[in-house]
Amino acid sequence: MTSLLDFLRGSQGDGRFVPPSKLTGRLTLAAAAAMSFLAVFALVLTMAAHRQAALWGQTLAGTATVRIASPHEPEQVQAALVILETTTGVNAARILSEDEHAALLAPWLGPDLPLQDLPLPSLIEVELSPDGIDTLGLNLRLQAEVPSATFDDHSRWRAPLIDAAKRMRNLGWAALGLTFATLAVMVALSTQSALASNKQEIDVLHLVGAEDRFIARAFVWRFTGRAVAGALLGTGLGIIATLLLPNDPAAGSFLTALPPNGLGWLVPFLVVPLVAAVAYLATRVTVMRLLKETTL
Amino acid sequence: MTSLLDFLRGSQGDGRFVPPSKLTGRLTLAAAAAMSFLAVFALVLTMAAHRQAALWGQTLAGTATVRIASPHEPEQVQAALVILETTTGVNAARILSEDEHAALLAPWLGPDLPLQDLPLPSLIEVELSPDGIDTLGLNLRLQAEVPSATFDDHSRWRAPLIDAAKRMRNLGWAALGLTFATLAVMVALSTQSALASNKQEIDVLHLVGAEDRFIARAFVWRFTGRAVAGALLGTGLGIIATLLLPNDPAAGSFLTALPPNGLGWLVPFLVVPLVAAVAYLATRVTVMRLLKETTL
Amino acid sequence: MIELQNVTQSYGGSALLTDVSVQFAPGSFHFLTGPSGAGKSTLLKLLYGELRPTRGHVQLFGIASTNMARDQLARTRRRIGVVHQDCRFLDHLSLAENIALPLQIAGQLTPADRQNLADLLVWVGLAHRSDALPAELSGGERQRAALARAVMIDPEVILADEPTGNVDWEMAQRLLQLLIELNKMGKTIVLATHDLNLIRAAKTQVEARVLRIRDRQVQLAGASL
Amino acid sequence: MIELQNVTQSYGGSALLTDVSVQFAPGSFHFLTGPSGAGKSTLLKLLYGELRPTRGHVQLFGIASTNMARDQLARTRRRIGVVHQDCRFLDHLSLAENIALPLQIAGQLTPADRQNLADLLVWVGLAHRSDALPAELSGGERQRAALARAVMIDPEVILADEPTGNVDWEMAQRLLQLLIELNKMGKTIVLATHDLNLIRAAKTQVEARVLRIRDRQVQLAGASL
Ligand SMILES: Nc1ncnc2c1ncn2[C@@H]1O[C@H](COP(=O)(O)OP(=O)(O)OP(=O)(O)O)[C@@H](O)[C@H]1O
Ligand SMILES: Nc1ncnc2c1ncn2[C@@H]1O[C@H](COP(=O)(O)OP(=O)(O)OP(=O)(O)O)[C@@H](O)[C@H]1O
Ligand SMILES: [Mg+2]
Ligand SMILES: [Mg+2]
Repeated sequence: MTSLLDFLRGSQGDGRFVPPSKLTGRLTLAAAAAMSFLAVFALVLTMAAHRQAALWGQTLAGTATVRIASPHEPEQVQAALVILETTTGVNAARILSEDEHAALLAPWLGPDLPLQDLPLPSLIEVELSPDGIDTLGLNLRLQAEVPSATFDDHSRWRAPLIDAAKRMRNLGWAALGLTFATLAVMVALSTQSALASNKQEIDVLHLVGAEDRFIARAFVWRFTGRAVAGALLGTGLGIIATLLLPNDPAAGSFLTALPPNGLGWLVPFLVVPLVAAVAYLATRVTVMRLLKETTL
Repeated sequence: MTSLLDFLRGSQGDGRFVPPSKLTGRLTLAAAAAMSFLAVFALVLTMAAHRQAALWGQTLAGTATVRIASPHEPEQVQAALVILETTTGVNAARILSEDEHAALLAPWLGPDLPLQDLPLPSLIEVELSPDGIDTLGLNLRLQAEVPSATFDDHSRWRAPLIDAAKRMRNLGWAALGLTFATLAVMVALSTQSALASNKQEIDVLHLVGAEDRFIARAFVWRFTGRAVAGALLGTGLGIIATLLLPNDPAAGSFLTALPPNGLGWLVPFLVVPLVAAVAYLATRVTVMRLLKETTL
Repeated sequence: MIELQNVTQSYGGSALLTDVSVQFAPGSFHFLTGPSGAGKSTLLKLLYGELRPTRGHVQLFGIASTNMARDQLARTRRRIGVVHQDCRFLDHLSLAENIALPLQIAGQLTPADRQNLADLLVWVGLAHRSDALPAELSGGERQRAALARAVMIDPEVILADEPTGNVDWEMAQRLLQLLIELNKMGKTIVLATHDLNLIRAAKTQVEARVLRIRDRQVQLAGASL
Repeated sequence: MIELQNVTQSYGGSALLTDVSVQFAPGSFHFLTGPSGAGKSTLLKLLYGELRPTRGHVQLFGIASTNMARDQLARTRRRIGVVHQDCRFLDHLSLAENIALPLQIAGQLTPADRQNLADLLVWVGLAHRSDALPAELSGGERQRAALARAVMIDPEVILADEPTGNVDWEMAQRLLQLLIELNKMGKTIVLATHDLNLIRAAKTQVEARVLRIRDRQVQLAGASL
């Protein structure tokens, strides 16, 4: 623990030759924290969008219907069932019971309609595997053996939601990409600028015989430490904010919970090594540039 | 134009006493630009979420159905129509034609069903005003005068999408709030830190007889100018990024276009005065604090 | 004009100056001397208000510096030209601009001011460097520039802290000549220096008093010089 | 040891030094003088590699500075103690830490080093200020601290740029004494100064050569001093 604190304070290595946080130094910490916070938030939302898209895709893409127009011909229904069961991509197929049928039609027909008296088509509910199904092949086979059967994969209903889910996912990635790009830019810039305000110290160290490596090491550790501290702070706050997000969508609703689940919780912590890497590179490049600038 | 450029360069007023952009000075510009970019993006997405939510709400909340279970009783249907037409909150009511009825039922019954032979209920499509409707009152009146009529506002279908839309809107606001908060923090911090690296200049000015007001003005203009330039840059980039977003959802789909429409385009520009205000305040407060710190 | 009344000054630890009272009358010429670290710069800082006395009062043109608001102090500084021991400039402005800075802050540069500036640069031997940035000047050139800046605003009092420490003897005499001329025009001069030769040279031309800081007191040095 | 071979040096404009050749032999004691702005600091910067000559060569311990990589130059600096005209320190470290800085960079501080440090601080009269931050030092104290830092690494060559400009005559002699002792121990000393009295005082104790920069040349000053 002490050595971690030492590391964060930069006292490891040659950190004591680096002036302690000035106003400009605190900027690195604050920038890393603020940007990590946003990044965690964007990450959590993108993950939720992904799960949401998956949920919508599953719920809707997972089922299809086969309608057999000629009523009261059980052998046709059976033939269709056999075909379905031998089709790759079909997990299960099941004839809809009359009650289920009635429930489906209730909004349009009312609950009291005597369905048994109607020449209603039979419906088979098909559960699809996530790998998809060869719709064309299935249609051809059905047409050959059960001409009165129609396969309906609900795509007409599914399309807009699938679209919405896809777009949500894409926007999530775009926002995430932008946030991370801004994160990298801000951490790099704030590190650079904090470092630039230590130009005098760099010059003095060089004048009294410090090699470039020595100077770079002293500053790189200190600034990377500050950025990591900021990233930890920001990530922590981001996770707290995530926990405050609505967590319990109504059971059976179309919405997933927003916070990640299980191992998903580990993903936001990826922000920390990212920030560390950006800060490390930014410091190194800037120190080296500042050193090259001095003719001394 | 020249005076705008002058303003941005800060040469207006007493800006020439402020050193030109050092590495730390450019930070203000870059931070303002990066954060404005993110803010514009968040703003555009939130606006789109709002329109999306409105669209979903409208499409689904705008219609309801009255089902009259006793078929072939036109006077009942007429009575229901009269009631609907005198109900506040109802924009229009219209008996569904047989073709429309058939289209509605096709997925479950097949296109070939002889509907006229069926004892189907009559359906009245009701267009609701956005102000909502007193569902309980309407139900009571219908029950009294047309007992076989049932009012169905589709809420069972609507709920999850309304939920999703509401959540999207809320998340949009949350993300927007966070982005703006980070924007303010980053602009304030980077301005502060850039300013802190000008401490020597502030001291010199004070030593040769400049009053606090004079010094503050010189720096405030310069730094506000830099932040505004950054905000303009970032907003411009953000708007370009917005234009690159998918613009044309399939006609009739559930999705709105992402970029704002009409006057909505003006909203992202609100980021600029916001950044200006934050930079102005941050510079003023920091200069004054730095001035107070010097005993000189 | 400027007066120390029972001033005690300490930086936290033991006092550097104890119960010091000195008066700098209008038109007087004072040298300030004493070993390094005795408190010469500290005394000068009290005289232009960079420091406020720990105890006692420093009257600047009749007002105690302790009672002055910051802006009032800033305006008072326009009547006092100061040469700091570490000459600080605005590093992004040229030498000429830096020298004109106090005037610019107080108002506008008149053509007469520009002529004065040119003459002054010639006198201190910096005419050929007038476009150089402060960082490009030699140590002695910086000191001369600082003196020029202090003189430029036509102040009533000139406080110079070791203004000849980095220049050769000839140039030092030239700078002294400038200060003596200004003193003859009625300006009050206080000059902190280690250079006893300079003090001797001045004494032949002007009635100068030599103050020595010793044992936390300011004493008038007698004929020993 | 250090040698200028046909060095011409200019800062963009006209040359400050033209075709200068000087040798600084091991154990020699050189004074460097000349009017302010002549190029004394420039010459010293050439000698420790802060500047590289526009034309010609500067040999540092047998290697031309133009051929040295930055890190090699940094290591060479550990053999050269420099007192800069504007004494720069690490403002967040105490005076004692600043003086020990070059040693710490080169390796570890031995107990002997600590004793040397304490003795040195007493000699330059800064023992009571050893915990002060550089910003809290007087002008003369900074110069003495810079000299102490230059001496601390036990260098083969000591280059001092106007190390007595801000100290009183007594202290100046004390500092000169320190340099003379070091010279007697075999160290090469180059001291830029305007103070002819200091040069005269040294000449009574040590065989010093006086170099004068005039007309862009480095000349050996004769008996005129
Ligand atoms: N970086 C620079 N760029 C341009 N000119 C410079 C630069 N550094 C020094 N000079 C000029 O070169 C000349 C010599 O400077 P240098 O510092 O060597 O003088 P010096 O002999 O040490 O003078 P002093 O006794 O005043 O310290 C001066 O006129 C100075 O203005
Ligand atoms: N800000 C400060 N904090 C603490 N001590 C200080 C501060 N400024 C000066 N001192 C100490 O006060 C003493 C007097 O400093 P001052 O600068 O007045 O000396 P001086 O007479 O001008 O010396 P010099 O001739 O070397 O310039 C010194 O010992 C110095 O270390
Ligand atoms: Mg002093
Ligand atoms: Mg010099």
